[in-house]
Amino acid sequence: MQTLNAMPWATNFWLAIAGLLLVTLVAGLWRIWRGPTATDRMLAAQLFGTTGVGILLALSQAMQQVALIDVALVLALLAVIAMVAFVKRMQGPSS
Amino acid sequence: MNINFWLPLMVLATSLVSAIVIFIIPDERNILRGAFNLLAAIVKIAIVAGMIVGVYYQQEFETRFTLIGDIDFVLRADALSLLFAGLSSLLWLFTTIYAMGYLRGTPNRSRFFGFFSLCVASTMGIAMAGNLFTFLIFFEMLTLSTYPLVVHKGSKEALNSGRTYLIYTMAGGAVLLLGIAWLHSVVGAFDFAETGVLRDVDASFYPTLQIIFILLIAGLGVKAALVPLHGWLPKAMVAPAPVSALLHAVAVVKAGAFGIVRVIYNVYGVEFAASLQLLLPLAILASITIIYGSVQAIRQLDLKKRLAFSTVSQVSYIILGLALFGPIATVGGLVHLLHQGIMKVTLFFCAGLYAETIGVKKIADLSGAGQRMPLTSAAFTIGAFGMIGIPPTAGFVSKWYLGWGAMEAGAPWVLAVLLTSSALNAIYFLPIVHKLWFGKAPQQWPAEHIPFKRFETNPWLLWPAIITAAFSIGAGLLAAAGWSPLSWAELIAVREYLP
Amino acid sequence: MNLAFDVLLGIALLLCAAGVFYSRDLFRAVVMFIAFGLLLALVWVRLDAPDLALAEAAIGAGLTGVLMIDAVAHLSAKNAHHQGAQFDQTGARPQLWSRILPVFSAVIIFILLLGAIWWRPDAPVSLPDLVAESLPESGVEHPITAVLLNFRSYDTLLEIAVLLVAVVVAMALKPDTSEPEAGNSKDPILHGLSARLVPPMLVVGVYILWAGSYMPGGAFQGGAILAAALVFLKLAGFGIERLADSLLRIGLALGFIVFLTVATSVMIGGRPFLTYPESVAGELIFFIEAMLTFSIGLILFSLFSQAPPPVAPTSSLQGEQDER
Amino acid sequence: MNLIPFLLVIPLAWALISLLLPRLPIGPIALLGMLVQSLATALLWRSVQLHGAERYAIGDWMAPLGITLVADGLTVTLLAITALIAMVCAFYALFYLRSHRHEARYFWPLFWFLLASLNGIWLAGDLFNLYVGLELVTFAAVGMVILSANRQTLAAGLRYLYMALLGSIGYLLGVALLYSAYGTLDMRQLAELIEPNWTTHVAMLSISLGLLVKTAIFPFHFWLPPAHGGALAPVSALLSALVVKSSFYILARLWLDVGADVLPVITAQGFGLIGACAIFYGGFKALQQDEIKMLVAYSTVAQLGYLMLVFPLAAGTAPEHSMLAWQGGMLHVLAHALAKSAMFLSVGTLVLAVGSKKIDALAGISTRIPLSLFAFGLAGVSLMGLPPSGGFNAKWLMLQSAIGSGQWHWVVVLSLGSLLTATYIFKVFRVSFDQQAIDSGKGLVKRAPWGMELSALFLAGLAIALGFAAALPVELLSLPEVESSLMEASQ
Repeated sequence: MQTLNAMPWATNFWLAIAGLLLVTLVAGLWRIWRGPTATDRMLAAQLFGTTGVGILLALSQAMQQVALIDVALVLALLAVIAMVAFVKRMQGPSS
Repeated sequence: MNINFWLPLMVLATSLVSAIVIFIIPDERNILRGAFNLLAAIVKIAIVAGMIVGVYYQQEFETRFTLIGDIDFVLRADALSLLFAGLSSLLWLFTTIYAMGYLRGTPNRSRFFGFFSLCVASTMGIAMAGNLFTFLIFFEMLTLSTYPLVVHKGSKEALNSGRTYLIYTMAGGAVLLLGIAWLHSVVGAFDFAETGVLRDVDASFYPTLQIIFILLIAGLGVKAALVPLHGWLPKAMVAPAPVSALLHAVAVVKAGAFGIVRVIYNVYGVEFAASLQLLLPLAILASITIIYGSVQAIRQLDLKKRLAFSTVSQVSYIILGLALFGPIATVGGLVHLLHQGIMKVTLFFCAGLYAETIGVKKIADLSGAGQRMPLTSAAFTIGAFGMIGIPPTAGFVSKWYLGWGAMEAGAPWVLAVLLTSSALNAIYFLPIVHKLWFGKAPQQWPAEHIPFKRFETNPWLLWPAIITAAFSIGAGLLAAAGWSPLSWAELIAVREYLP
Repeated sequence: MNLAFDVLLGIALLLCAAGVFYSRDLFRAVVMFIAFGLLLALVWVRLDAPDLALAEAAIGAGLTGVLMIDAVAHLSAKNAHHQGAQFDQTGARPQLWSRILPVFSAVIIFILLLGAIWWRPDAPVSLPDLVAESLPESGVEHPITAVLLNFRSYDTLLEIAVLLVAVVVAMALKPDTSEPEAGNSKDPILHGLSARLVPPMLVVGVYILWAGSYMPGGAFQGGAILAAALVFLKLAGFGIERLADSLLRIGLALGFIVFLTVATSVMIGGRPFLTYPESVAGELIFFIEAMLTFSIGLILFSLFSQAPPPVAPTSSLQGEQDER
Repeated sequence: MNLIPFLLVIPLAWALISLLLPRLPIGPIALLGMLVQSLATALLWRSVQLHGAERYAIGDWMAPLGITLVADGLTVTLLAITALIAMVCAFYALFYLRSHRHEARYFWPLFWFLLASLNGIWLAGDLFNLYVGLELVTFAAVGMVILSANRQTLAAGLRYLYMALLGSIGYLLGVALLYSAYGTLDMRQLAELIEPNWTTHVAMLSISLGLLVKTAIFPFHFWLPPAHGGALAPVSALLSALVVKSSFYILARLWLDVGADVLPVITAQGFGLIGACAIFYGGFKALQQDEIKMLVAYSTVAQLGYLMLVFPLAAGTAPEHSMLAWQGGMLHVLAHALAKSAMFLSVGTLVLAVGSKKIDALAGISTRIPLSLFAFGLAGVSLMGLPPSGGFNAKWLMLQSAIGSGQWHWVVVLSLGSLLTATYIFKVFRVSFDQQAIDSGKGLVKRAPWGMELSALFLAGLAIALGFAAALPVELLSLPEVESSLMEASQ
């Protein structure tokens, strides 16, 4: 398995970045709960997607796992689909 | 694997196969069904007769194969089983003839005769079962195959009686199963054997064996209508007359009594049972049943109901005879198994005849029926005399031996029971007889169904009654003959007491 | 730092789960669930299971979210027909016990499990070591793929059967006569978006399949991405669900057919069931995986597309939501 | 050539045929497949009977790396009963599905997948493989329940699905714990390694609860009656006869092969207690039903309770009583499978003939559709545990075990349970003998296809015949010594 070389301090650094992003994610959770409109919630979910990509990339550095980049890639590509479904199904054809 | 292996199975098969065939025959094909049914009955009688001769000359008839583990399925013809099998196969023939006449023109005949045959098949199985396990199989099969007969009319009353019947008999079956399973776990698998098989059991098991005995008798006592387990019997009177005849004389009640015989003689052994102090309570219970049944019979105004309580009383004579612990009483009990069957079947045939011909069901309405139906009434009178025990009927023979046996066994109180019972029998039968012959006939019978030219009623119904009545006199008159039921019962008693 | 991150992640996950569970508004619960899926993928990452993270990301982002949004749309469309029916009122107000009981049992289960893990004996057999030992004979380099497609390929075969059964059931539930989706006009924005997004999705799907033989990835993840691409196309208004029925069935079953055929035909050489000849094991596994990817993609997509589309997208949902 | 994989390959292949070639007459083809399947099963049975148990390493990977299939006496017995009942159900379905066109198209693929998964479970020697098998069983079974796709069956099917998935989670959790503690999923290796400790207990508890949910043991039974009562007749038969037994089988295997020594006796008594509750609760509910299929379905709930009595009778008792209990339990599995499938098939015919699911609608049918009613009755005899029948032999063995080990409370349960069964069986008969209903013109019936009546009668006859031939399976079951010595030799 391929690994990235990193110093111990780098591990902590990337973990801190990931943690920070995770905090914004928890903040996004509050927006999902609070709403008030469905669109607010959906947009918060989109934020999750983007932030998730960031966290994954940071973790891939921290944990020295190349495979996580693939996960991030997949997440980035597919995150849009839920949004499309939301637009198509919930908003009606006219909007 | 010779003919002796197959014969017991064939006895069973004659009625089992005929049951299946009859189920398939359409309702309208009366003649085909009747011919087949009678043929099967005659073949069965022939086989049983053959085996009776064989057993007399010490032949062995046994069908055996393993069911599960150490448990075998055993059909065996010994003297005792042939006593019962002979009675059943003989009466099957007459009851079938009677039922064919009785049910003419009513719906669901194929169903009726199918289950009727099944019922007889079960009875045959009970008679020839070689161990308790096999006995149980047919005992439960009997419960199931009689239910459709009890509810045959399909009326609300019949369905309710059917339910009562099931509650009693299924619960009895469960208790019996419990007893058998327990016994099996104490002593393992065993076959019925003359003079019993439990004598060698370790003494520490004696209390257990006593409890098991109570379970077995309770389970069997339901069918034998021992007080207080008799409640289903009067209710089941709603069934058609041939069914009542079957229930009381041939199959159900007798199966219970026969089972008790098996348990006392071939499982525990009469001496061992006596040493466990099991017989005296049983004798007392039987006596109570005898008196109670007679007293109840007096109170009944309906003819069939009175006959039903008379059965409750009479069947316990058999049990009383066994419980007295003595060869003479044994002979009396065993022979009563047969005599009671013949006499009671006669009485039920006649009760059915009265109901069908002139629409009389209440005893009060029977006045003068002897003039309208002399042959029927004669048969009834013979049956009634037999029940009371007036010589020279078969009933006299049984009661004589029972009384003699009681004296021999040192239980004179039984004599008092017998006398009381006979008096009570007379009280509830003689008025009927008196009414029949000396009562004043009404202008109009309640419902005169069948005007017949040559006979007083439908000959299909009449002949069986007359023949069985003749049997009940014959069995009394010729009791000393070598081939009479009495001699056969003596044979059994000798083998039991003098191994 | 590691611990801090994990604790935070755990708390976020629990919050999300609670949000799904206690939300009486269905749509909110669905969005919470999408977020939950993402966090779960992160948890798998932290548990050193990138294969699972990949699968969770592909399924969670591409399929379950869409499926649930679709379901909510179904419900709201259905409820819109009944006057006064509230969108989020699926029943009476939940009883107190029905809220407390799950928490209570969760706590008990948690305690039991904690004990079970705390006092866990050391495994006398180490399967990962055995896998590593036998890896050279398996035909692939990635241990997970070796387990799934070789050591325990029988399990995988049956799992594919499970998927196939699921899609058969979905087909059985579809009414014989289903109308084409209403309002299926091709949206220019979506059309353009799909032209840019679908090709990279397909490429990534194939890449993930290919990567499976030496690193995290494989048929299931690849298939999930493929399915997501198909779902996207359907949402964008391409009528791809109207494949000929028999063709679709063959496509759905292709992976399973190939898998079963290979599994059985190796027995001709006297080998046990599912024993690949060592010389061609790698090639056979890749071939099977490729077919499986294709079929899994179709199966997952079919599970989505077999459902009839919502009757009429409602704006009542929007209005009702805005009132809060 | 070893037959074991073919027991899986044949149904899977036929599943594909029925799925991909729906235009072919897949019903008759299925019957052909069942013949092939039965032949393979019979050959395997014979081989095990002659040579003892067989183990089969899939992919030539030895456990714990690979998955091992095991064919011992119990396995081949269950394989045989599965093939037998499935064949009769398939035959029945040929006639039955004529009136269900839409369902017929998807019935056969699901039927074959179900068969494959059941065979997979009987053969599995690996805990995770069992999980996969359970999943396949669940999906195929749920699919078959909701085939007719009306509101009731959908609701019942979904509830079934959720409960089954819940059960799966419990099972999987336990398996994961066992794996992490002992490093293997192979049941035989696990049996050697397992020790009584907290992890083992939690794992076994979790597994047991999961499997109890899937087996619909009281108080987790509530999903079963609507699912089994609402499905098509051949589906109900397969579900009640075989599917619920699959999870019980795993539970029994785990206790018999793996956990017999590590589990406290109190657990076994607890299992017996819920079994007793199931017997009485299921019986009373069956008595209250006014739809005949629901009556039969609740009867399944009750009958499954008897299976749970095996645990207290077998755990912590003397070896001979333990053996009797296992034999009785397994015989009960067989007897109930035959009787209940016969019952559902005959009820299906009756419902089709009178055009109503109500018990009252059966008034006076005793002479109209006698064969089906007779089949119902014979099956009832076995369920009531009356002799001679498979059900009786099972009850007898259990009674022997209970009396022998002095556990009188289970004797009482066994006895009363049979009486309760009799009450609800005869509830149907009582109605069928109602002559007044015939006279009043009710109970007009259509003719039932002969094939349907015959199928039910055949299975019911087998349930009775098992009363005479019980020695055959019981002897196969009681060959553990032969099995283990052969297994050692093959290593």
